[in-house]
Amino acid sequence: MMNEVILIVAIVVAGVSGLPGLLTLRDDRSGERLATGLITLAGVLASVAAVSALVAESPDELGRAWHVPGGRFGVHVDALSAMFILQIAVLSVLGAWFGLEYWPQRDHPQNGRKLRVFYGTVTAGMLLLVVARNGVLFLAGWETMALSAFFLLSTEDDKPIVRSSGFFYLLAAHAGTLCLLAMFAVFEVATGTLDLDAWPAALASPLRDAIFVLALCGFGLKAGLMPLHVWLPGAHANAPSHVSALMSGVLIKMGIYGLVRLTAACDAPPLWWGETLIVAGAVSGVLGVAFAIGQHDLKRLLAYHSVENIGIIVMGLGVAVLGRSLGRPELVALGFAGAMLHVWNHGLFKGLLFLSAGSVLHATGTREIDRLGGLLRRMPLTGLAFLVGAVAICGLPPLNGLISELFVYLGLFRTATLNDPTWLAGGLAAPALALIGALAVACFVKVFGVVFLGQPRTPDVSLAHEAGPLMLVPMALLAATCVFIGVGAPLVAPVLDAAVAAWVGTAAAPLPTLGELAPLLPVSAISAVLLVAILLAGAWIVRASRATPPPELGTWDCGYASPSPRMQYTASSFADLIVDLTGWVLRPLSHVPRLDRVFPSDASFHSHVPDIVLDKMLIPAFSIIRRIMTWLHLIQHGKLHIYLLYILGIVIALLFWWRSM
Amino acid sequence: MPELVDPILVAVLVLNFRLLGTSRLRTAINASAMQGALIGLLAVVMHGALEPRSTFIGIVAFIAKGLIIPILLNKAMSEAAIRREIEPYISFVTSLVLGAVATAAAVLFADRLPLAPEHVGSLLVPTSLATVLTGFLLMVTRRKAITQVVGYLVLENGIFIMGLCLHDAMPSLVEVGVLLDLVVAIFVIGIVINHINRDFGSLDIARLDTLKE
Amino acid sequence: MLLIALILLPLLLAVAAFITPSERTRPWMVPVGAVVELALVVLLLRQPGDPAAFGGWVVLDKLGRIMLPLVCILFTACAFYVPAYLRLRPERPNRVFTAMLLTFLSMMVLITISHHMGLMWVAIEACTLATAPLLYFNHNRASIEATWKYLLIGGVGIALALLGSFFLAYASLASGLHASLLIEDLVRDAPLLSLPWLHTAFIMLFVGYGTKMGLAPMHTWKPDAYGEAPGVVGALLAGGLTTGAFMSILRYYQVCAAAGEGEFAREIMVVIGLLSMAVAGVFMVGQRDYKRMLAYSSVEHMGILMLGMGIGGLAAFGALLHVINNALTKGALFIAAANIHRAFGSKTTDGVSGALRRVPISAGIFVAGFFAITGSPPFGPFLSEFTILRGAVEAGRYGVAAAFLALLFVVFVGMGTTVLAVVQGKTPADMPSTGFHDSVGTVGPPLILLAAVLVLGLWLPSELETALRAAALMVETGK
Amino acid sequence: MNYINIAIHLALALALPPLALGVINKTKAAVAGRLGPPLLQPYFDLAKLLRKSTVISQTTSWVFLAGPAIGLVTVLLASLFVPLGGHVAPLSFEGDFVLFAYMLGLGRFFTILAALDTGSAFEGMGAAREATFSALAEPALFFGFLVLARASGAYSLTAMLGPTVLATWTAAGAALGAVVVSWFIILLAENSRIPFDDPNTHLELTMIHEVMVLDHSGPPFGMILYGASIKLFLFCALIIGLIAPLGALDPWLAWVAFVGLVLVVAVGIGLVESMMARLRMTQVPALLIASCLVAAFGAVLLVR
Repeated sequence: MMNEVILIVAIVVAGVSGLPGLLTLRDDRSGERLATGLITLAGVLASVAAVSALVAESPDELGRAWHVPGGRFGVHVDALSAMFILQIAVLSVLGAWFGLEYWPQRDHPQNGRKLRVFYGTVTAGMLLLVVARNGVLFLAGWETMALSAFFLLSTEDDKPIVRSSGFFYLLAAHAGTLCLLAMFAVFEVATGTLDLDAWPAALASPLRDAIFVLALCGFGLKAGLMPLHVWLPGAHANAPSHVSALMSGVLIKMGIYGLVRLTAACDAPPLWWGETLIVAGAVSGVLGVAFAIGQHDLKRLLAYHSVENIGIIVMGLGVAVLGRSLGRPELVALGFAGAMLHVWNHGLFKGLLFLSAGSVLHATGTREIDRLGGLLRRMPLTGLAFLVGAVAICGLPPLNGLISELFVYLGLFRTATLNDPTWLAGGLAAPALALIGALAVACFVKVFGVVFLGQPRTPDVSLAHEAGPLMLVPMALLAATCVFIGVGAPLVAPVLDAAVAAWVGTAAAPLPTLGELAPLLPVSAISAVLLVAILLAGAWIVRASRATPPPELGTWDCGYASPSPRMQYTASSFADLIVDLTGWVLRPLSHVPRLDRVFPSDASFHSHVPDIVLDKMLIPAFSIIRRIMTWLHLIQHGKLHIYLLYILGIVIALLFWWRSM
Repeated sequence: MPELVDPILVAVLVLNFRLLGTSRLRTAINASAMQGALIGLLAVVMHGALEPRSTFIGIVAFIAKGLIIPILLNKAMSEAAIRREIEPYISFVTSLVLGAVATAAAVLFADRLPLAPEHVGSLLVPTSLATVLTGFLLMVTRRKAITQVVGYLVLENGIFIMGLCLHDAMPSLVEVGVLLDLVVAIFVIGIVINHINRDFGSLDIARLDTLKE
Repeated sequence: MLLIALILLPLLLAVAAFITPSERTRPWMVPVGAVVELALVVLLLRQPGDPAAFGGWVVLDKLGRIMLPLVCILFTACAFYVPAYLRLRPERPNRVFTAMLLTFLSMMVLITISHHMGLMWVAIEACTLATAPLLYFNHNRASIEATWKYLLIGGVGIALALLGSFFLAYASLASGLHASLLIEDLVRDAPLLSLPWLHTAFIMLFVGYGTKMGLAPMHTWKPDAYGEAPGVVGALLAGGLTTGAFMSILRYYQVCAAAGEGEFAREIMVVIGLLSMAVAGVFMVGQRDYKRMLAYSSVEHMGILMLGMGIGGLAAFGALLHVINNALTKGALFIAAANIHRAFGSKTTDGVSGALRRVPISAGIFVAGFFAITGSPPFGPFLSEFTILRGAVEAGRYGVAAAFLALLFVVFVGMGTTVLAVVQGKTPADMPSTGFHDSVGTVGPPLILLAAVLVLGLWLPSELETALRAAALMVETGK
Repeated sequence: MNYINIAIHLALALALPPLALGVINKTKAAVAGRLGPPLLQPYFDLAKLLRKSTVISQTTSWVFLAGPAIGLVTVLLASLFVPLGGHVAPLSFEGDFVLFAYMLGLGRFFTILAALDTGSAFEGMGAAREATFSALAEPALFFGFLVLARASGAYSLTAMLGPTVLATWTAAGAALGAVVVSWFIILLAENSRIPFDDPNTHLELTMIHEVMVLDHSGPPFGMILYGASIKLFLFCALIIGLIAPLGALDPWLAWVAFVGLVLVVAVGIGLVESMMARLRMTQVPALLIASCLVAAFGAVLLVR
């Protein structure tokens, strides 16, 4: 009971954290400091509640009557909610501290206070969402989060691109909410109540497939599964960076939380549930990373990677659901542990990447990676943070990405060795995951190489300066956590076991612990050895570079007459091979200059990869519908006597309809 | 004197066609006034002179529909200084034919409805429906604002005829309320008409379609 | 006794307002009248049972116990906005405006408590006539045309309703009963009514009062009327008059249900409800005038009320709850829209941008109202629309539920485009400032209305819930 | 007993690889009718490079030197997972094939970064090609692991390439054959052998690996060459594990047979290189995708 009370206090504190700021003057710093302090307090309280729930799970929930049709104020912190609460707390606190320097009140008098108000409400919405045990409370938390995220997104609403991407986000969020409304309505028909404890009964009723499909659409829209990801790139690219970190790290995980809570209650889900999740995950993963490679905007690229990582998480979840329908506990343990750990990992390294991208944007003022270059010399610490994030997101050893992908790999390989028909889904998904990993390496090598290495391509970089301590400390903390999870995997295993147990529920057979299933000790040993080796290599580099005389020559360029930094490989040239290979799905657009005059005049080349679902399918469809509707406006033509004819017409129509009855 | 009911109703039907045929505003207004007066008379005749309530209603209706409203309309017309209904949306002949079709439809529809014993033979319900449809026709096909108001009046007359059958359902207070509303409505419409005339320069409905999507 | 006072008091005040010479003190009579009226209503509500007057013509029954306070609360909120608004419009004489407002209040009250169908008809007709001068307050070509259309279409609608009432009365006459238009008599001998008359009567009444409600396809007057009227008049119409018309249709539905023909009525309601939402959706996409957009939003929500009532059971309770939520939210939205119109001098999205920067509180209310009216938690309309959806799914009408959600999304797209274009962005230089700023008078009332909607979204008082369920039961089963 | 095996494993992994390179060059020379460089030439090159001084470009940062260092470290660690000559690998646990692949991935990550750090168009070209082609090779590798896992029912390299391989040859030889073909193509691609990339050409339009290391010199360049040779050796070991199940022989005999087989495979690679010319750059993805499909076909074969 105590956990719930602490958490409710945390929700309230987070919710009001931005309000005192409203009363202060436009450029007074006390408002933002107070807001960050309150958010930190809320984060600490929430973490305390989560950790104590993980340690000693209290079965009873805090239930109060809530006088709303179908509503009940039921709040319960169990291991599953605790996993998500910790992540929300960590990222919102670090994001708030980052925001102190990244979005100071004096530089943004117009929207600084608005940002902090809604930063608090989005955190409160998420915290409420993950512990709500009643449909109406869940929807209240869900929509508070969705609307506050919209206002956060459109902070700089004087830019048209921000307004349009904000509006796409709002439409997707609203469509998602409508799907959830339908799901809860069908849920209530199946179980007679709107309390989420009645999930098992709902998932045993004949309506369970309808509930699953509606939930998949509603939660998929928020999580950003491939065909439903349309709002994600625009939203994350145009939001302030610490908001993008919060959204990409945590907000889209609320969709995953929904799917997790849905599948938690089902003892023997139909086979096609698990397979749909695996296939959806694989498609989202591969297409997500393929689209990411084609991007030239730093934050859009990271946003597409969120789609890819959500794909991996959903693949893990699919394996777990498949395990439950086939009655294979090791699949359940591996798949779900992989999914939950990747939820945490992605929150950490995606948050780190977005914060470092924010510091680059803060320093250079542009997100266009083809205009940057050679930033490592001017911003060494941000560069290092981005590198750690990049290595982690590609799932390369010694960092945390590898551990969760290892679980998913083992899960997929174990499904592949079954001899009933499901092996194909698992079998094809494993090489797809390998393709995702390799393409991620290609993509992040491109980004790090083009942005941080080589020579500066445009003067934008010359005024770049290293970020201040308030921005570097959150990044350092995130990087340290990534390394800690990478090397200390066995320490994390018990928490994952608790989560798996909570997910399966007490009724199921005792599950094998992760230690037996996955090689945690050898992996962490190797990661430690690798880490030591890298540190030694670092020491050797420092000694070697100090020993050799300072270089005074540039790179040998075959004696070219007048080399310029713009001759370096840019993002589009680096990704050209892969974009051509996947051209049939990416449909890249490139503006190639036509050289038709004798003497060469200056020409410009521009290429970009439009989002296939949004730019090729939704926008044309919407414009056609819009044209039909504006044509239909003719029936309001302003002629009074025709209006009267409408009234006469409807009376006669109803009379005839009555006669036909 | 119930036997007088049917001739009056026939007269009302004839007036309907008179309204549909005429192109001059003054004739239209007078015809609708006459129709109103006839209906007032009908109220008195229907339940016998000795019935106090219905005669009172009849007299009030006679005064309201026969005198007050035509005066208001004529005043509005004179201010607008127009005499003749310009070419309506459909020619007068077609509107007469449509009027006939409407009356036939009204009669057909009326005899499908079971009537109370005292009204079985009478023309009350068909005439009421026919007059309502004629009112609709006038409002839909004419282009002049005042003709549309006349159409509205004819519509009200039709409904009033229907009201007469329900002698005791409508207490006299409510009946007077209905008539009062009608008079005030025409009064307000009169004011609106001369404002239209002042702002739009003419009462042609075709000008009145600036508000559209 | 109280009932008679309720009706006559505002009329007296209207006459007093018409007589008082000073342009400055007259507007204050409207809030005074409203507060006194509210006090009387509170006293009346405390009386148990169904207080009656005029020999049973005027009775406060279960349905009245919901509609009467709602109308008075909405009118009081709008009344406190009127003085501030009229101070902004010194060039317009407000003698007729204030008088007609008070008459409007009196007639609205009469509608909610009249039990004689003829009397209710007279009240609605009087309301229509009282609204005409309110619509014509701006005295320009557009408002005269809007008034003309409002009067004529409304007139034809009301005439049809009168014909319908006569048909209903004749239904009892045709089966040899004593014809009467009192709701108690109609309900008592409903099973014996002759069916053809009853059906024809219901169709005519539904179309007649549907015209006053603004259901499609009889909605054509609404965008012109609400688009040209001052915001506060739009609020009163969208929240008050449409609610009154809805109540009258409920009366006749009650008679149909008592006569066992509820299924027939519900079928019409569902069809017309969905048609109204569809028409509203079509017209909101690509709509550039935000006042006309609010008018179409009103058409949509009337459709939702009809849909809820048509589905019945839980959805009927949802519909009645939605009447309250819709009226209050529409009040806030219309007044906020009026403030934005005052601040920018233009009603279309080309003439207005960045309202959040110029009139932050009004624009804030406008956005919050938009999220409320499109059914986002934590606001009231979410609960009622969710209840209607639950009712639809429970009744097994999955097709209707799916259409309901799809149309809600289309409306959200249309409305979102307009509202966000008005509210977001930077105000370009070519939009001159009209010197209007948020003041307590212009912003207080909508804030109170929005706060009420937020409270209704978070906590539904138990006695309100029981009153709503009782009213829904009364309408559904005729008892 | 296994301490000795581990010692031999490490000794072989560290000493043998340059010899394999020497054998390949000698085979190519012999087929071309030339005398060719001595067998131990790679050892001499490494010794020479360790003594030379390093020249670093002005544009580079610490990443330039990190590339070779991490490249070598990762390949050495990766060698711990591969079972040589049917013996148990020093480190074998469930899922070590994932670690093996991702360890090589980390090495490739930093090598490409080092190439991009020089800031010249040539290294950029090489880096882009390396990233693309390795991305296409990865799925083929994992299809191979899938086939082995399904055949052996185990999830560690030692168990996969262990005793069950003989049984699988008899049961579903075609599947394993497909994997061998696919892995041999992957070997040629990953180690920049002829059909994909010419190790001793210097024409930047055609190079992949050579152009990435264009700017390196001194000991770092030595590390790169040594790392590349070990990587080649590891891939040969994988293929040997597939084609010749040495688990059944007596341990000492197995070690000798293994060394012989490595040289045989080296000769094989030399023959392939002399017979084929380098493919056009646009053809390379097609070949890699073909190898991936062959491995996938192997997996489907197993199901039937």
